[in-house]
Amino acid sequence: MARISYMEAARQALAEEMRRDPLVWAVGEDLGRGGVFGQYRGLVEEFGSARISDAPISEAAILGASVGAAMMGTRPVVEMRFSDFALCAVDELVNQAAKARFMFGGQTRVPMVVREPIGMWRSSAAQHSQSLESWYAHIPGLVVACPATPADNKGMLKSAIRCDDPVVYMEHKNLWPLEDEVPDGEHLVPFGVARTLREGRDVTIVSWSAQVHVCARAAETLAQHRIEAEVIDLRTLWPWDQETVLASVSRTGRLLIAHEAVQVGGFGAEIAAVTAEWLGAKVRRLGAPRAPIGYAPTVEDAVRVTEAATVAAVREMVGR
Amino acid sequence: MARISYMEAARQALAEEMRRDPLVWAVGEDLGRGGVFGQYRGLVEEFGSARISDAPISEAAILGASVGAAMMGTRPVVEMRFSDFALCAVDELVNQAAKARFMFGGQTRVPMVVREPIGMWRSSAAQHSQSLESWYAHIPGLVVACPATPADNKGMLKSAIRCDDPVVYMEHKNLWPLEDEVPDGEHLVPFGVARTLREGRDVTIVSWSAQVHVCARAAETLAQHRIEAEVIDLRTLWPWDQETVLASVSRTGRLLIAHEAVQVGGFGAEIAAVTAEWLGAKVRRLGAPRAPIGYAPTVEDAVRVTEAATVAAVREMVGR
Amino acid sequence: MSETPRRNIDIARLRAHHLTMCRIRALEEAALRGLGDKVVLGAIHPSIGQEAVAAGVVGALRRDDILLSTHRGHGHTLAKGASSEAMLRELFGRVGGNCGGKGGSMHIADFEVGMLGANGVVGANIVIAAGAAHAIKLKGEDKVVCCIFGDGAINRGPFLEGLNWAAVFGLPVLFVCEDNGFAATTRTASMTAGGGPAVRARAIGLPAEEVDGNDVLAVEDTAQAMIAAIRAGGGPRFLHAKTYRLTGHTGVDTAPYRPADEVAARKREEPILRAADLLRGAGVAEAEIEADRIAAEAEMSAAYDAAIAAPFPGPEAAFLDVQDVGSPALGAF
Amino acid sequence: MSETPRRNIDIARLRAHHLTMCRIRALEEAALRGLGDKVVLGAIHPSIGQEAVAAGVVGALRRDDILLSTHRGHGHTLAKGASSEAMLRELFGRVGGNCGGKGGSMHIADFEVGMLGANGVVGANIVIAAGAAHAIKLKGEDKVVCCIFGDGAINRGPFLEGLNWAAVFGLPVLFVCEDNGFAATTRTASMTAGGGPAVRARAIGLPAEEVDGNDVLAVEDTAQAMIAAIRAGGGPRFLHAKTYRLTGHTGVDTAPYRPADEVAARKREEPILRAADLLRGAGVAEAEIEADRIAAEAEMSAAYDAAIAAPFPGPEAAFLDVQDVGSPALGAF
Ligand SMILES: Cc1ncc(C[n+]2csc(CCOP(=O)(O)OP(=O)(O)O)c2C)c(N)n1
Ligand SMILES: Cc1ncc(C[n+]2csc(CCOP(=O)(O)OP(=O)(O)O)c2C)c(N)n1
Ligand SMILES: [Mg+2]
Ligand SMILES: [Mg+2]
Repeated sequence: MARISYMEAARQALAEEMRRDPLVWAVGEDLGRGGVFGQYRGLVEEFGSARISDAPISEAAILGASVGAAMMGTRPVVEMRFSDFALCAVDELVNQAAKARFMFGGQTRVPMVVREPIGMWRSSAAQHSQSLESWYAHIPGLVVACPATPADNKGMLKSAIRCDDPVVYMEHKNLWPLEDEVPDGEHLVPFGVARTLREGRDVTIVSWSAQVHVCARAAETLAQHRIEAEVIDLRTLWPWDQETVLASVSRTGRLLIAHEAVQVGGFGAEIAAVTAEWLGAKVRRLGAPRAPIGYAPTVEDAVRVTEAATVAAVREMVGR
Repeated sequence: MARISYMEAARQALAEEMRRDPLVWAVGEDLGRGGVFGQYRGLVEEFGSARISDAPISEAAILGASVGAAMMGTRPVVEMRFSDFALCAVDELVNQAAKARFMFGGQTRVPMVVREPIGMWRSSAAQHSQSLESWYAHIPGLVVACPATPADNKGMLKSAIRCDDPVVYMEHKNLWPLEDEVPDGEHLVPFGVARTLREGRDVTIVSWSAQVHVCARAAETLAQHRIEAEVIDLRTLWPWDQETVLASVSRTGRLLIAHEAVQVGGFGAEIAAVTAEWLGAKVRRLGAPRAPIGYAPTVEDAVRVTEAATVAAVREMVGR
Repeated sequence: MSETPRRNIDIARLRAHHLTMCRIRALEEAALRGLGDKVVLGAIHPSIGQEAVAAGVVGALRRDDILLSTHRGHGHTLAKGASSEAMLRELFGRVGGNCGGKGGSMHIADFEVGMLGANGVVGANIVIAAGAAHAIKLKGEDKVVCCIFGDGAINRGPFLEGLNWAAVFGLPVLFVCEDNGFAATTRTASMTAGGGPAVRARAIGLPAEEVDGNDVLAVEDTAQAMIAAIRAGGGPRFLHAKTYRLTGHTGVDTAPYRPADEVAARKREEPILRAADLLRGAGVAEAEIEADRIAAEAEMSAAYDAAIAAPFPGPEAAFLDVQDVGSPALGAF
Repeated sequence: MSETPRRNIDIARLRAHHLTMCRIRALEEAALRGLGDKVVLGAIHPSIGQEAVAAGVVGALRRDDILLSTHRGHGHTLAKGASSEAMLRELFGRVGGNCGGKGGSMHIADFEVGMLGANGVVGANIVIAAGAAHAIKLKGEDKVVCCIFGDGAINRGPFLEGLNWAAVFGLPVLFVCEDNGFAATTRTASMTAGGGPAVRARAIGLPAEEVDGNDVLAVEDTAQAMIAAIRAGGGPRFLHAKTYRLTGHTGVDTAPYRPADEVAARKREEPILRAADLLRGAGVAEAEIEADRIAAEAEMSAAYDAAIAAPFPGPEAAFLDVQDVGSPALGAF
């Protein structure tokens, strides 16, 4: 076990996979100087500029060229910088990458990882803060991963690179500096297997990405109110671990889903709906109001799903 | 009352609004020859090519230029041809049109209508058949309209053109020839008010767009099984008429939501979640499997939400 | 244009092109028949009148070279070596179609022969082609990628982004603008500013040439020289081939937006007639020329009958080849 | 570049530009101070060294003309007439900021003075600007739209689509490529193929010129002539202004990716020094030149103090100005 940051975990994952497989390469703006957040630091020195490739500011080409390169047998890791800029390449991701295998009747595959950092990050305002993971969960052909910890950012990025499906890989910008233990040696985290970070009998709290940490803190607080919350980190939204969630809710009888994304049409709705369909359990969601994210901290904070809101929602559900 | 087609209703709506307001104009590929489906037929003759404007195959410019033109006080009606091609202009719609008013602190508005025909339409396959309405319902700043009838396509398009918010206006391609009565004179349908097309006490069925007609037929069939279904056409997904839906489900105790879009992450999840949260009622969704839409009729039909499936789902819920 | 100065003609080569063009023509006539017979289900975009671009450009490619096409891609696909029966099966949505009936005309593809797909989104393949070439360069192979697109596509962002990408990375790709004068019902010239496709390409740093796209030998010659330069490591090239779409935009478009005499005049310059004239001029017997047409029609007629007898895929095909992880075939929906 | 031949200088005009440039410089230095003081909250992109583009181009616009800018838009915005205090309030996220504190640096805008916004998405404003000009043409007004973007933006699809749009519809818009040599940490030349911005623009049919972007009078002269042609109905024009970014990409970027001597050399050519030299050469007293700098700094220092004293918006601002129908302010979420 080594204690490393969420960013360093991803850097190591990519380096290990690039050493293992010469067909893995990364492409995006500024990668040669370490990438916009430093998550590619040192890699061009080891792998050269053909495999850690700079790119023009051409999101459609970055993503679209990677589709072609993936169909031709390489395994591109595509850096979109902010998930917001990936909106400049939606045709390439949704009409092309996600559908090529199907519409060509299985003649090809598109093994690519599209890194789209999400989330609010120090007053970045409406065009640099979005969390649109539910969009991609709605698109057949795509895998959607949202790691919450350094260990998962290592193990899931490695799994994503080895996956033969296009993976939308959403790191949370606020987690870059987060440090934690990461297993030594080959560490792979499978998709579709949730992580139960805390057990509890009163309520199930499901979340992913940075919001998991808010929920974990809320669970601490709830414990002081003698409410034992089970906290589940979903890790991947597609596939998502229905089994773990439904089993937990069967025990607790109550489900709260919390995510940073806008509540209306967020992926919490899918989980709530499935749970209601299968168990008829009490469900409740916490997501952002349907408003863009503002610059001023007061405005930004107004759409944040907080620990206090999480605690309050659970207490109301449990009735104490 | 005149009996006209869904397509003709929209044509009339646009013509009436263009006569009423000289700042309304339409832009898109091939409009000068009536548009790809004929929905602009005859309009260039009346309004000239500056107001019924052709466009290059430049989806980003069609949408982005309309944002600029809307900010400068005109009211563009933007034709995207197939909602699938609107994926070439997502930055312009989601990062720009939807957010400009907010991020500029209310200094501007973006009154535009983005017409994005949706749905399966005679073996059009994976890139010409999508229904992505739930995406736009998730985006703050946008209004999402999905008319199901000629009368609504007239009254809602007129409301959309008069709306000061950007409206994603999704006509269903299969409905173009559908004929029905449309009220004479000024006919405006407000947003956020659902239409109950059939009353019933046993189950509430909520739907929108072409799927409404499937549900209506299913309700007929169900009546033969002595099941009285209340069928609600939501008309707009944002805002959506929670009041009507929740009131109906309070009476029936059961809710089925049916839509043509992929079920996972579809807007049905939102409605199911809200209903479960507020009423704890039995909910069930019917949407497409999470698969792209194929060309062969057998493959296409395999992902269709059918009348039979609707009937079966309701019978299972009701238990008879 | 029929006054093109006579060259020393390689008769065998021209004959082969003539046959290819006849096969494309016959395939698309069969497809149109299938539309009338309601066995072609979705939209089709015929390339009748444009066959010299397919025959000439693809004739200059090696079999292991890569081709990407457009919604109007039947000719390119057939020329690259796809089976006509598999193509008609695909258009009819049947088992044994190139895409198992799941793609149809707009997504026709045959990866076996290096044909990486038509595309339903105008211009989308330009960046994908650049990426295919990027992979070739990364792997150190000597294949060339050829991407054909229409004159309408040069107004889409990916045209700029894809050409710049190919030039910046020095990739082995030939971009071919198949200019038929129209984007659906719109005269492309009315919506395109500046000096045209080749001028735009040059401004992005690609050597570019214009060619009479109805002259199959001229197309092949020019493409051949460019492909040789590309294969030698010279980076991307751009070919602007001018032709004319003799049919409507789709199989059901009667194209009332253009005068009949324009179409009639263009019909006299169509590439199969011109190739036949050249063959005749070079002394090839009328019967031999006619034999190409007859062989092509016989092939397509047989392919039609075989395709129409093929079954539709079962509904389970709807859930196959979506994805490995979280596949709907595993009930994950 | 300092050997530019001396012209007959309009001293008053140059003096005005000098003051504008000093004000921009002082504003951005105040913003950087705010970053250090942690009162500027999000990223800022200083335009230090590029002030002549803002002063020259905007100097050629009428007050009712329209301006669109980039993420590096403080200078453009101030030159167009926005209040420095309102701008600092915006950067500090306060009430009374141009966008009520909801936009910050990357979305700074002042519609009162025709400044339709910075943009956080590179290149996005190019199509929006074309559309603003489209509206002007539809309404028959004689305003001109000016859209400034960076050299990195010319590789994005909207560059092609927006320029073609403006040319096809003959719209009153001046596109200005403010070329500072970099796109973030990347030398733009390394990722841009072909002859550069002006060559690309000409290929799309726009008359284009290059200008020394550190020479404020040259910038203004060229822009003025182009704007006159545009206002006369001549359609869009393109101006390529070459300058240099003296700071890092953002307020926190130390730009280790470029040699110190390169920066030092470029510093000697920076536009404020050059304007001051010209003024000196034209006989303006040192004290007067110095007075501009002092006035600018005094203005920004006062603005800083006022802005820092302003309150943050209340949380309810998060729900205002989202939309009319289904507004979250109505509890509709
Ligand atoms: C991005 C996009 N916009 C619009 C369309 C609709 N469309 C299909 S073909 C076509 C015309 C294309 O013209 P061109 O590129 O010249 O090819 P051609 O059809 O002439 O072969 C259009 C507008 C589309 N498929 N994709
Ligand atoms: C579409 C998009 N891609 C990437 C970015 C990240 N980004 C912000 S500024 C910048 C560099 C822009 O370079 P240029 O256009 O030359 O403007 P400059 O910063 O030099 O003024 C990049 C890549 C972005 N904001 N938008
Ligand atoms: Mg064409
Ligand atoms: Mg720059």
